[in-house]
Amino acid sequence: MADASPIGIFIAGVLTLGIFSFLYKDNPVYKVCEAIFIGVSAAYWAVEYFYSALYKKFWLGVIPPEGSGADPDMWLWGGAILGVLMLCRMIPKINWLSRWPLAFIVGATAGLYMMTFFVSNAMNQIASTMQPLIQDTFLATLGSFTVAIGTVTGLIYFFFSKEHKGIFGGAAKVGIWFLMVTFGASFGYTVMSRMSLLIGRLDFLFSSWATNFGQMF
Amino acid sequence: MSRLSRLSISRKTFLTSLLSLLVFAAYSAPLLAQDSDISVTDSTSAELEGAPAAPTNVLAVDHKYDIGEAVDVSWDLSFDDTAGMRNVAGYIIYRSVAGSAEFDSIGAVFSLTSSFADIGLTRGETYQYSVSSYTLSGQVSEPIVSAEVTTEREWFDWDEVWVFILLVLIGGSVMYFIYHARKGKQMFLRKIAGLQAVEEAIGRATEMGRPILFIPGIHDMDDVQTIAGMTILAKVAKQVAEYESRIFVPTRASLAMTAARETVREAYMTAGRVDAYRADDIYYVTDEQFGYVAAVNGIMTRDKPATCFYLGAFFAESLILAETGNSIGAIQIAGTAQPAQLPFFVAACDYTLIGEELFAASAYLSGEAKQLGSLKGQDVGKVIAMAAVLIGAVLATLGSEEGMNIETFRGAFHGIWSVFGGGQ
Amino acid sequence: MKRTIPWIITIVTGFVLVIAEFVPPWGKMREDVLIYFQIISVFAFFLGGGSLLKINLQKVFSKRTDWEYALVTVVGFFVMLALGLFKLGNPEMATAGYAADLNANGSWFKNLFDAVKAPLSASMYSLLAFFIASASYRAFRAKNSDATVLLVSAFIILMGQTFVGVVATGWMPDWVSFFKVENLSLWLLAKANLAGQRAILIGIALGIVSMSLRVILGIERTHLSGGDE
Amino acid sequence: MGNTLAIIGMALLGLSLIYVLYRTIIGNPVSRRVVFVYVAFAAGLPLFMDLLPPVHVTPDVQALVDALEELPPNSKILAAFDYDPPSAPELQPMAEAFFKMAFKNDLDVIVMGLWPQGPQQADQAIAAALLDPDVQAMNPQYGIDYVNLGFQSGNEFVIQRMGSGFKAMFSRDQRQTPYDSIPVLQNIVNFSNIDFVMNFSAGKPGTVEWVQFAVDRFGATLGAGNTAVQAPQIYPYLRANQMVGLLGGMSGAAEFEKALGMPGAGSTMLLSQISTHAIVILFIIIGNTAYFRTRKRKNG
Repeated sequence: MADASPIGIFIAGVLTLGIFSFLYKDNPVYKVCEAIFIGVSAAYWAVEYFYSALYKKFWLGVIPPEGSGADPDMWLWGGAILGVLMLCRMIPKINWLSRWPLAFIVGATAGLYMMTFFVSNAMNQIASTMQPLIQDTFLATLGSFTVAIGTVTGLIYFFFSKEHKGIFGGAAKVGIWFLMVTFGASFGYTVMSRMSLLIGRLDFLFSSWATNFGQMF
Repeated sequence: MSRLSRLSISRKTFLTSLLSLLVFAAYSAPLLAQDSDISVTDSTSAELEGAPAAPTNVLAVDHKYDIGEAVDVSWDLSFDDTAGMRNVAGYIIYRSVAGSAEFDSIGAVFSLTSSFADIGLTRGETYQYSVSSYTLSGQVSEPIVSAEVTTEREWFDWDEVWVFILLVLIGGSVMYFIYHARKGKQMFLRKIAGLQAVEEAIGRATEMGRPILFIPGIHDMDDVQTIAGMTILAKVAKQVAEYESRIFVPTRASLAMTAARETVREAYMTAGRVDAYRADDIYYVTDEQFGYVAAVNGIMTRDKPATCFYLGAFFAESLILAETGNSIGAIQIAGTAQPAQLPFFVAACDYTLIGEELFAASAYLSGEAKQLGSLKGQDVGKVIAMAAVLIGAVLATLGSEEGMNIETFRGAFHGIWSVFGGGQ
Repeated sequence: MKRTIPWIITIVTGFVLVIAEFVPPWGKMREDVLIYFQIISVFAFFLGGGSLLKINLQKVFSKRTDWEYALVTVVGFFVMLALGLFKLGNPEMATAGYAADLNANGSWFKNLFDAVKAPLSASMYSLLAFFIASASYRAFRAKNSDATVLLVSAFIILMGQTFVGVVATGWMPDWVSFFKVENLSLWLLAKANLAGQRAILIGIALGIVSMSLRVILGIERTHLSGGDE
Repeated sequence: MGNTLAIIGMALLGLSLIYVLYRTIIGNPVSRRVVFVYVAFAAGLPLFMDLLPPVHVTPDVQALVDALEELPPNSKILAAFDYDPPSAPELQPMAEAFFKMAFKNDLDVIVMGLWPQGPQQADQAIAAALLDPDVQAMNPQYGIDYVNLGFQSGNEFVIQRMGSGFKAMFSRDQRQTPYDSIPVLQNIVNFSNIDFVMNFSAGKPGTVEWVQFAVDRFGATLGAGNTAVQAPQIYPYLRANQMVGLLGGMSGAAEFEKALGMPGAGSTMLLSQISTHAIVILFIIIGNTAYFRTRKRKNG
């Protein structure tokens, strides 16, 4: 936004204040901002996807521009066919056909995610936990024990088919505490990030917008 | 080859060859331009004055477990790289196709590097490689030629065999318990407060005569969390239909809208109230994350839902939604597998499903034996994971002093294997 | 028939993609599927965008409450759509035609993005700062042991990031330096937080394996089981 | 002048919190709106001051700086910009410092983005870095010292396909120049030709995906700058040695600037952040003090 026009900066500032007005209560200014936001952003993404997916990926994929040397990728037609089936929803007689692409996507997501998360989340995380427990210093040893115990008790908390009673219940309690430490840490870290967003906005209002405002009037 | 050792090689490389790339660029530009002129005989006859010792033992092997498009070239470092003149700046790799004497240069690497991966080859083709060392002043050793190598396609990635075995083990136990549960076996399930509250929350909205808001996360159907949200939506919508209440589902993605409409209509049909289903209550807003949030905030303050469900993938908007929901006095039930957002839901909502609980929720709510069985299968997975963590840590403690990485993970599993099976 | 085919599609795609992880020649399928997904979602936008327009236009024509705002949405939508699709005012149009970069500097699409969409997005996002404070005041209370642990951990991390916290524990001698707030918060993040994260991540992976299997096996098929309309 | 007024304002703000505490204890807590006003002042007032807060460089930041400074001239860095304007306050200062460092050390930077707006953020950061006199002395040229390949949709699968060849995903740069005719991209086929991957990330796809694909599958060396909220999720990967270093949030940016010896926006805004931080901490304390007082009263 560094080189935005004065009018652009002016509008940006007004819209910023409009959104902030929601903090007081819902009001017509916020409603206008919301309405503009929905309309403009929905179209923004429609255009972005149209050019990046339909034009760049699909169209240039099946009909490569001359001289690019690429072979037409006939597989891409499959996606287009599924896409057209999706549109069958609009025709009542054959709208059940739209379940095919939906079924495809659900199956594909299930299959892909299962593997990606299994490898990255489960295997790699377990593997990284396999550290020697005894380390050079007392603190490092304490740390590796903490990680091992926390991981195991945390998993115990998630057990569904065993009642949290006795030793098992105690371990589950320790587990939930570890989860709470994690949440606390995430919260503590998040505060910083969120505050910086506001600071960025205020900085814009006080410097760019105010200066611009002074120059405009 | 482990990632760690690769890393340490490149470190050393950086330290020892600070200027090599620059010089190489200046040198190799004309070299690369000549391209096919460089043949084995040319360079051998060149006998440049002060040319460095050539690398030795050049090996070219088909890259394992791929579709036959890569060859791994390796060699022993030139004598002048590690000792001797110590003037080697790097190595140049050449390739020839199927016995032709024409060697083309295909790439170069820093000094102290002894491998190169040639990618983008043709399957079933036979190649031959040669490697030369070169110095900072631009002198090139004679190239050492490898044996011929033919690229092959393989049908199973043996590097992933442990992933496969574990997947079969865990997936198998999930399926086993699904099957087992079918036979009408009773099983214990611990209580999850958030799920027990679902019916009460819907009832409350009905009593108050206010709608229910359901947000299936802000991702599209290509996120498994959204699918989890939809499976829960099915159960919620069925109860909403039975209570003759009303449910709003604004979505951030068009596909998610379509899926939600299918889901809700089916739920109304199961409840025998398909006439009460309103497609327009399930609608697409915008793909823009915060545009969507602005709209949902508006819906909340204007329609004042008595109950809000946030089940799916959530990011920064989690707290905006939860605090706005709180300001209108709604009962809020949330669930996500985004660890960073869980603290906000835990703090600001009445009930929160943590990570794995989100995926178990629809099974819980369905109460079907088959679905509940799968949860028991998950627990078996947890036992395996815990055992791996503990045994792995013990083995690591007894074994090496170095930290373990993915490669030694497989080693550790070999260890477990030998404990139980006695084999290698 | 109407129920069986979608089910078969789910089973086949699901299993093929799981197996593709282990079969190198099938590896490309995993990438192709994602392009498929993108293409399908563009088509699906006709449904989503259509629903958006339908609902808002209905509001406008029936003059329901807040119909004025619905009109604003519709106008905003068409303006941005036209600017983007036809790449109006795009300086690269002259040379590159429709291959021009959509977000080229100076194009009207980019200008509207900068003046409207970007600031709205950033402002909405920054509301979070306010809500964090109100949630801290209202909700972060040590009601029970779990909440207390959460609070203490959050507090240590928060203090560890400020120099007040660093000064407050700066007097500690070296042998208890572990308890200096900056060290303690790093330890919490690197160890205890790590353990919790790992438990959550492993749990999620197992949950996904189980749910994916339920979906692929057709035990969980609410999304596609619709009746025989 | 502004400085004095702002400091007085901050002091008054702090004192008035005693009243909030009193209201909360007597069981009549202040409304959300009052809390909001406090946040606005706490964030806004310090922007009128020109003090710099003290910064302590943590090991994770130092490790990243060391790894970057160790790179010899003309090393190739792949810089992935995976964020959008809302995260710019935190990540932009990092990106600017990064480009300044890269240009001063004569490193070659290849910019790309998995987020549509990422490459634009990179352009802004480059423009800001080019204002630096030391950078101007090096006179970095587009196409020779750096290039912006632009955005490519497909999330983590872009990284996966880049493993077999960058060109497959980026046949042209953002200025529509063909890949092969860009000097800085000569001899760059895939990750094996890249010396360092630097990722600026505000979510998904982001650092996690770069670890999972570029590091785990293709053996890249990775460093990252993350928003503070993302950082805790990245720690497991950092501790598992899947990356060399990490910058977390605005304090990470300020530390990065300090370790590189080039103070910038990150250091300036840190003061605002510290005061809003303090407000949040104080509200937690007030809320809990009141909670314990009322509970004691009920019990006793």
